[in-house]
Amino acid sequence: MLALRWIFWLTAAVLLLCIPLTGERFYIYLAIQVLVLALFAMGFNLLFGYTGLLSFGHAGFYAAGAYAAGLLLMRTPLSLLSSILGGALFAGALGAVIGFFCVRRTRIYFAMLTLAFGMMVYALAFDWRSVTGGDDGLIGIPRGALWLPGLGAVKMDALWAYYYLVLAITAAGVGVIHRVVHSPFGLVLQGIRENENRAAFAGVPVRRYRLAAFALSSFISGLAGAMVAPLENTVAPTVAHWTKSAAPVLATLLGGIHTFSGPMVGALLFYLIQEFIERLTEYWLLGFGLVLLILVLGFRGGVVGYYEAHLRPALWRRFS
Amino acid sequence: MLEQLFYQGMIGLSLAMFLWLVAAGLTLIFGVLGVLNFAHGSLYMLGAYLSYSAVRILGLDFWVGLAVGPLLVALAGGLMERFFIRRVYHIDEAYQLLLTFAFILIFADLVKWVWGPIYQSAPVPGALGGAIPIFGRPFPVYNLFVIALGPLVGLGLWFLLEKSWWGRTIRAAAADREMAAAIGVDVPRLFTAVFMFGSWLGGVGGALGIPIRTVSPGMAEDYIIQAFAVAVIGGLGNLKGAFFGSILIGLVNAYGHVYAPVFELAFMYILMAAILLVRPQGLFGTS
Amino acid sequence: MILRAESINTYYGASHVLRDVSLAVDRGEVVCLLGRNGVGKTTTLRSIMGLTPPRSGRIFLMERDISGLPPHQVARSGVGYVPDDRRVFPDLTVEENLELAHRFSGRQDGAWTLGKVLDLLPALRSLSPRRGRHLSGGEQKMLSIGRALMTNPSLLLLDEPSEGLSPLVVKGLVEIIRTIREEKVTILMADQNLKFSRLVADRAYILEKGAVQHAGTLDEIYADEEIVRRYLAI
Amino acid sequence: MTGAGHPDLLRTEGLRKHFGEVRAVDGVDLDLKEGVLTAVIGPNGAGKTTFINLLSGNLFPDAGRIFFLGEEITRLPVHLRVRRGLGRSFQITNVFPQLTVSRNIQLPLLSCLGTAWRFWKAVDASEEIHRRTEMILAEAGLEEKAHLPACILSHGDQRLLEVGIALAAKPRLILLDEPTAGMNPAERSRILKLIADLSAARRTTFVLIEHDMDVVFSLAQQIVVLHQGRILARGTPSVIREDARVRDIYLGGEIA
Repeated sequence: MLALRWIFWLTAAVLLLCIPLTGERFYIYLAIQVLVLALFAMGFNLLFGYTGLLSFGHAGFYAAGAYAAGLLLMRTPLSLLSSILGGALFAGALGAVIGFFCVRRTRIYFAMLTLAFGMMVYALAFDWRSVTGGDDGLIGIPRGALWLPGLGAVKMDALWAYYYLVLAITAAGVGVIHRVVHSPFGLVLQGIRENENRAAFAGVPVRRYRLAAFALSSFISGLAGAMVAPLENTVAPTVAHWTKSAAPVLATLLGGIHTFSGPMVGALLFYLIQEFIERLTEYWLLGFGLVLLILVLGFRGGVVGYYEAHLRPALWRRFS
Repeated sequence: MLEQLFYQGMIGLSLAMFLWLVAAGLTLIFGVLGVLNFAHGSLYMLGAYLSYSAVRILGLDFWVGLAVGPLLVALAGGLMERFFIRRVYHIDEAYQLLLTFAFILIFADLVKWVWGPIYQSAPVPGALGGAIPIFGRPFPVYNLFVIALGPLVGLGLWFLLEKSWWGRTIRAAAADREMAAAIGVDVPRLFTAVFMFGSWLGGVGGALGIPIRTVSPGMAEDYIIQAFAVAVIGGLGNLKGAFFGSILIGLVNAYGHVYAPVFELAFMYILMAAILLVRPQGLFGTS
Repeated sequence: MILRAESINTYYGASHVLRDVSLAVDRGEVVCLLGRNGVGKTTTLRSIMGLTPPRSGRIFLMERDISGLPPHQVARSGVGYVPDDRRVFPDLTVEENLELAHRFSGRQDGAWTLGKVLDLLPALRSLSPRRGRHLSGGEQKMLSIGRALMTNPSLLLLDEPSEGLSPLVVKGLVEIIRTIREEKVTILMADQNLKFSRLVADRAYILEKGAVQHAGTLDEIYADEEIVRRYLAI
Repeated sequence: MTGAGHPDLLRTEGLRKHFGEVRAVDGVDLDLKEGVLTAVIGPNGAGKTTFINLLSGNLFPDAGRIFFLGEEITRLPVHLRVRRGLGRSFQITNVFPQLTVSRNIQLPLLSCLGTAWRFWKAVDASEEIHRRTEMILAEAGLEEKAHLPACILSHGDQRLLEVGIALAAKPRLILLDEPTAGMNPAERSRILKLIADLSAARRTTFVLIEHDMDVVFSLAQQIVVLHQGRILARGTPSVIREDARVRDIYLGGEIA
């Protein structure tokens, strides 16, 4: 059984490393999109799947990371990697401040509160022209070069080069989340999700843990956003709009909220479905709506959840 | 200066009354069924498009369109409740929110598919055309009509809920579903009816807007957030709160537009967050 | 036989609350479920009402199988329900609480009308414009009983009628239950107050750990020291 | 009923909690010694559950004070009471349903060892946690089920697990709210044995709320009878059994 898991991860790693070999800009670009959404959804799911809090304002942190990274690249001499990290740290700090307020509420009130704060970020991005460029957004963000010890400045102009950077950062981000959710801290978060009252009776200061999860989740979401600024060379306020917050929600539900790899698998499916539907019709939102309906009504565990509950036991029986 | 203030106030009030019509249905449905319907803005949009079609495409009279569109919206709402939302009453609220969110996506594309992505509008009905001067500036008669209609709808709702047996049944079932069932109320059917009625209200809001507000596929996304802000500020499930919350948000938007354009958008969300933090029961709710 | 329950088993989640409970109530009787807290009395009544449907077993009302019916249909078939925690509609006035029940029962041609209920429960008469949430506990209890009567039930389920009432009010309650009985309403009640039950009920089932342990007349039970100590006293 | 442990394990002074006109708890003065297993009984509406909620911190009193190990805890939040050694179980089963049985136990262990904030180590890395989890699972008789998610356990096993969770927080005192509710006889005797063994080994002091008199009289060293929010009687089981007032309230004395 363990072997099966390793085969999966190894195959995924090899495939991911090989994508630039296709030489197709389209595939590389799509792969970057998938990776960014995967990381965004992983960050989101730290809060939703692991802590039990549905945020409808995570686009705010994604955008905060993107704007901050963009501004650092445009206005400071910081290198590419430092700017991306800086963007993520800014989003994390913002998350700590906003989270301080949001974790005072739970359930639907939490969802509404995150929605309000997320839209505040949007409003600020839209209206604070002198810093954010208003509705045009930041334009002309340089991608810069990557400083590597021993190698010096590595040019990132080629899309494939930037792809490997995104892949490395995403892998690192996912690695961090993996360690965190399997740590005592992660166990406590799951306990809070399962039964808040019981967790308090296990000696857990519930609110403080929720805040920590919120900040970390914002940091990861910001990291995902920060990678987009140098990719697109521009950031517009729409990345902060609440409808953007729906993307990680959909990806997570598609893949499975109570599984570790669910959001990543979901991010891949998200773009595959979108590509597939777009070839048939321009109305891909309709397709997503129907998929979401089916997921909520019948498959709340998502694809990975379904695999773990039904397919894996079947495979296990077959091969043992 | 004072004239400007008053004129913007009137603009704000007419904004507010549209908001109130959306928020009223949202609030009623949440108050009785306990479901926060993310797709309520889409029902508002659907009301606008259906009435627009009745007027522009079928060539019906504006008032006939106003009657027909919302009725079809009510039907759509009824189907939504009967076949989908009913199945998630017993599960986590997060999934209720997500289920209704699915309908935003579906309605958004359906509308684009049927009516196309471009902006639409319909002519102001003859009797309400033109403008009358207010402090020397022309103010559309239709907006005055809307300003007058909002409180009337509020009064009607109050009467329906407080004074009719249907309203009493709703209040009883909202407070205690089990005991309502135990005296013979068919609660599932009642809930479908309430959902339809709430949807109808949203549809009326949309239909009323077609002469003066652009009808576009993006309107659902904007309206639902404003309606959420209104509902939260008034206290989720509180109709009286939603009425005054609408006025507050309408005025904030109208004055913000003129006096503090930098914060115009943000102010509504700041208000919403502040209420959720300080008075989650809303301005008019009792804890 | 107005009510017959045949080995019903009811669960709350994984918790097995009723174990093969069977009981029968004849027309015109007052039957009591006795037992300490938490033995399954309330769950038995809720199971009959369809509020917590049993996972197995059958329930017959006047020889008609009502197991699996939704509660509003059970109510319309002639079962009135007075919960232990009263649960009057807080937002409605006393009169509205009563009228509402009358409208939905589908049995408006029965003997109970607003006037008659207010005659039986005179304390409610002067309170009739007051909202349910502003009544005292005892007043709410009376209203809850009145509300159930307004559905013109053939069978009245009364959960813990004497709980939390002052001795004086309990004495009044004895009279009320006797009057209801004279109006040919059959009553199945749950109570843990043996002395009160003895004044109003003919027979009793004693429950313990979710199962019927003993059945008999109240006088017989009252006289049996061993049973009283084992199931009712401490 | 002589207790050798802390003489002032838990003490309440004039504890009061009203809900509107309902006087759920109406001036309770109680002191409990370490090592004495106490049962709190009383007819419906006597205020037992409110009383336990006040002790555990789920509710705060309107008036009165609570002391635990000599320290005032009247308004202390739940998790800090737990850290000081005051645990509880619930009337309705209350576990972490999707987590495995051993994770259910590990969570309070980590939390009370103060290592739960470690976010860079695997849960399984600590030998001590592992050892203590095994020990508690063995006590609760759940070793075989350690790797199953809690939600698929039988009702009785879930209740045992709940006691296990409470034990993992190393409590000096555990409040048990109807530990045997909804159990079949075999499950009942297992949980009673667990409570009796732990109590005898002086690992922890139990206070239980229970309706089942078999349970009360087979376990309790002291019985407190609540009635209408007040303590009506208090004493050894044999004293309580003979108390005429207690017998009266259970059978409905006021109406005779």
